[in-house]
Amino acid sequence: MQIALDIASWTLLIAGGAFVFTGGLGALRMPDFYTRMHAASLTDSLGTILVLFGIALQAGVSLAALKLITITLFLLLTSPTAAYALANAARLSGVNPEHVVATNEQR
Amino acid sequence: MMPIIAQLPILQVVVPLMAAPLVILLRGRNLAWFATMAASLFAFAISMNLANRVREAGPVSYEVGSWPAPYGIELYVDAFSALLLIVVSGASSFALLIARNSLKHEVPEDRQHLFYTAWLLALSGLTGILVAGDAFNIFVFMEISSLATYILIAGGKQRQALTAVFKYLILGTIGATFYLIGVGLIYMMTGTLNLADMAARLHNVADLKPILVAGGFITVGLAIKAAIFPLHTWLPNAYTYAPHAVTAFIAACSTKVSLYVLLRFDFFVFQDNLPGHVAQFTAFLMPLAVIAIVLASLIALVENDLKRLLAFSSVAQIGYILLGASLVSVTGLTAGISHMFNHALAKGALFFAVACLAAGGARLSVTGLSGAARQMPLTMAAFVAAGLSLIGIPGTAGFVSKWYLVRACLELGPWGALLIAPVLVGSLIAVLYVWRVIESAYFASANQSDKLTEAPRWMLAVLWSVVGLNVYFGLQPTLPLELAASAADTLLFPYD
Amino acid sequence: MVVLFGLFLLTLLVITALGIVNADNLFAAVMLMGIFSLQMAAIFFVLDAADVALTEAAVGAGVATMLLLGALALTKDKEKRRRRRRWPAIVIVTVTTLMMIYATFDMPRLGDPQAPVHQHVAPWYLSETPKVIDIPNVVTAILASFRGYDTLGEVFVIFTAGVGVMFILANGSGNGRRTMVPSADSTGLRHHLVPRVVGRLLVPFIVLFGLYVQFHGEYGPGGGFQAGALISAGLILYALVEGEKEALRAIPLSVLVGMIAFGAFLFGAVGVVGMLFGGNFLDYSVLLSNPVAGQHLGIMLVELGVGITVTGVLLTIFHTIAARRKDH
Amino acid sequence: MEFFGLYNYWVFAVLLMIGLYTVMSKANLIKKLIGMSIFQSAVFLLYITMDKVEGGTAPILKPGVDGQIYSNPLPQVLILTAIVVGVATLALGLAIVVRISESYGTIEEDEVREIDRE
Repeated sequence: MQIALDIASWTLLIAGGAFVFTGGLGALRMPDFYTRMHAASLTDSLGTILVLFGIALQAGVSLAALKLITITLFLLLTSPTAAYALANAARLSGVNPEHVVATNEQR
Repeated sequence: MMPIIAQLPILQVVVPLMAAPLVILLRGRNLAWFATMAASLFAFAISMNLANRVREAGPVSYEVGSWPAPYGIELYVDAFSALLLIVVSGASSFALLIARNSLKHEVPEDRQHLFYTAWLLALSGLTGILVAGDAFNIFVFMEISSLATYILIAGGKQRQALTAVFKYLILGTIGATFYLIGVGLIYMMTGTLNLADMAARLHNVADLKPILVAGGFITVGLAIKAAIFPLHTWLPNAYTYAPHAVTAFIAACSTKVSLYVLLRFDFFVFQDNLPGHVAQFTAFLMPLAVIAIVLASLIALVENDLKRLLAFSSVAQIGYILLGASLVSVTGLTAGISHMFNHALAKGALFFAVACLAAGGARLSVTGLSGAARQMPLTMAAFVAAGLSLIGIPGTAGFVSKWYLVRACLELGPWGALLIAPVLVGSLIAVLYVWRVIESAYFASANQSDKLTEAPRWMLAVLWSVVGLNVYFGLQPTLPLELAASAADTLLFPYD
Repeated sequence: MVVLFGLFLLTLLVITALGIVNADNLFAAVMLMGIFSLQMAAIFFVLDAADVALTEAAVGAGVATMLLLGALALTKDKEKRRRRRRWPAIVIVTVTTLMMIYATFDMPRLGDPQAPVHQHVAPWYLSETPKVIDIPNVVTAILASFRGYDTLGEVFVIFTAGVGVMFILANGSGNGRRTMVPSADSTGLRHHLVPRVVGRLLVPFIVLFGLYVQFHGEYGPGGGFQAGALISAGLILYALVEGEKEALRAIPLSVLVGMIAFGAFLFGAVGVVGMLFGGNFLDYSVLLSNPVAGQHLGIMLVELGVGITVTGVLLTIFHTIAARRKDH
Repeated sequence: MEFFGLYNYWVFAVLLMIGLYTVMSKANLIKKLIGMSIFQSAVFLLYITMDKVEGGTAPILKPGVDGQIYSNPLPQVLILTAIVVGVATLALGLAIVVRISESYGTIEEDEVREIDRE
């Protein structure tokens, strides 16, 4: 039973790590603000939650696991909102996506 | 009920400290001023009482929270801190008397209660440093007094006050952080923060590298806070653009408290523990003191702005104090410490005179003062008397410490004679720049454009009482000299 | 294990610091400063300093970033790139760095149990706390009781910062008695629907967590400062989401100034009461008949005073900066 | 093993100097304040590196377990104070920078000096 738990948590941790890495890579490589922000928000929401679940499995049934679950819920609520607020603020302050599309054709 | 006498060291700090949250709530006409004045006078009474107890019963120590010394925080008041406690609380009380009138057109009415809260915090910060016997506690109260002093200086009317206080904030914080690094390195090697305990445990680690670097950091950090010569660049602007009452208060005591911490660390903690300690003083700090005396006085000579002139003269006077301390002899230290007291009196009186001149509408520059003596005879007469005390004319407070300084130099033999030169040159230049003001005020023709009126009677009374003190302590200097001598004794021979 | 973590995080820290120095866009520098503080908090946690990690995260990353952003909102956030002769700064910096590196060779290694720091004062604290104060978190015991005088000084440092910001930034126009009435358009993020809904949902939980940290200080990492930072962060989120007018209606400025004064006064008063009961200043054992219970009461009251003052000061600073924005 | 033991102190020295360099060479007043807070954060690192004991945990006493090694609590208490002092200085500095920016119109040190000289 313990081994199964360990394997599960390790797979979750590695998956979470992979998502965080791809998010970071995406934020670096994407051409303009919105695509980059999309990649970064991917890290926030999915990557962190997988890692947290992985650790919760490690901790087994205990107060620590409960705390980790509540942190995950908190993150589930806040990171998408933050991404939304950021995009909305960017949109209001005049960063418009059409402009970028045009330059792609010329390349 | 523990006898109140035993609680004096902590009351010295707690009274102004606890008054601050009350004063912030008082928005009445000058209710805030009365509360601040009461707290400052109470602190002055406590410091006089403490000085008597220290004179009779020797150093007083007090354990905060009744925890034994190296584990809890210990307060330690000896002759040196008692003397400076009198200087700090006295300067605060007199400057508050002047502030009552001079602040009317400098700080808007609706923010005066905040100004007086900051004043109380500065006072409790300075007294907190003086009674503290714990290295980290000194850092905490140093931060309180520095932050409060930045607020007081930022109260100045002109916009240059803001740039001046920003520079002072940056340099002051770097100085305090250097001090913190020095204390951290010593704590790393000795494991304790209590000054007495630290001095005892420093023997077996004294020659290790971190202790030497810690000594360097503490000396440089406190040199910035005490405006010792190359690191004094923040002082002229800070004194010039601060409100007049604030300039008088910080000129009289704030740099001297940092000098107190430097001397406390160098003599009490590093005394015979650090190899080559004497060399550190003579080789490193004495040349700085000599340059400070000569160069700062020369700059003061060519300065036109009156407050900036007095600010540079303060840098020179700090050079005198440091010169006295760097002779590492009982007379030298007595001269240095008593000069802290006497310079506070002389420079305080001068800045009070400046406040009176400003209240009378005079333009605060040497050229602007031309002919001011005819319209403001009493203020200018007090300015001249205070100037004499600054120069050190016999019969005034300034003379006493300069006389001891010369005697200390003579004790050093042939080398000492060489040191008398800068002392005399400094005093000579002081005569010149005070003369420049006198000449412009008394003999130059008054330009009809500005109509000067004599300063309000209340401010003149305070000004003349401080000038009177100058003369009194010139003729009858037993109190400061006795405290300075026993302070020098405890610093040089702390263990017997 | 600790060394490996430390190595990786510390190198990251230096890289972030270099990033901050070279960032021309001040907004980017402030964000990097937040990341710098969080890495600092991670390092502190790896080095077994749980309380300090919580404080560095809450106060260092949260409050400092909020202050910097507030200041940037009122000034320009572009730094002028210029060529300046930099060699004097570089010379001084390299000389001091070499002096520092020279000093590190006699220093005890990381985690060396024989280091003098662990021999003299620390063991006494670890052995005495269960007997005299009997609370699990030794850091809070030292902070509030053994070295309570330091913390009193610290509360008055925060108090001075509050007084300073109010004094320097209080707009001269209105007279101080009238609370600063924010102008009409202070509607916060009204038209941002999603953040408003989520914000309104989260604010109570943040404040609840802040209160938990406040009263949990004796048993685990926590205490007045962290709690103050958390509660004020929650209320500032409320102000951002609902708008200045609502926030000032919820906690008017006069109440905030009252909180600042009350918190600092409470801390001092506990000390003075100890003095009246015959002990020295800040001696909690005399507060109650049973000394250990007295210590508990003293520490709890003192931490409460700290929490109230820190919350009051941080909210006042935020409202002063926000009000300032409307006038200019 | 020599290198790892002292790495913390070297990072402390480097961060200290990055902060000092920023304060000295950057003209923007807010960048100076940021440099100053890096300078102060370096000192926190110096103190907290002292408190680690090999195999020790955070100084929260667990009643049951005895023979548990704890890290040194004292530097943590000192640094709690230092962090608050750092933020208080930052708040005051920023308030002054805001006033300077309003009365001078700029927060670049040399431009402010020019305006003063007129």
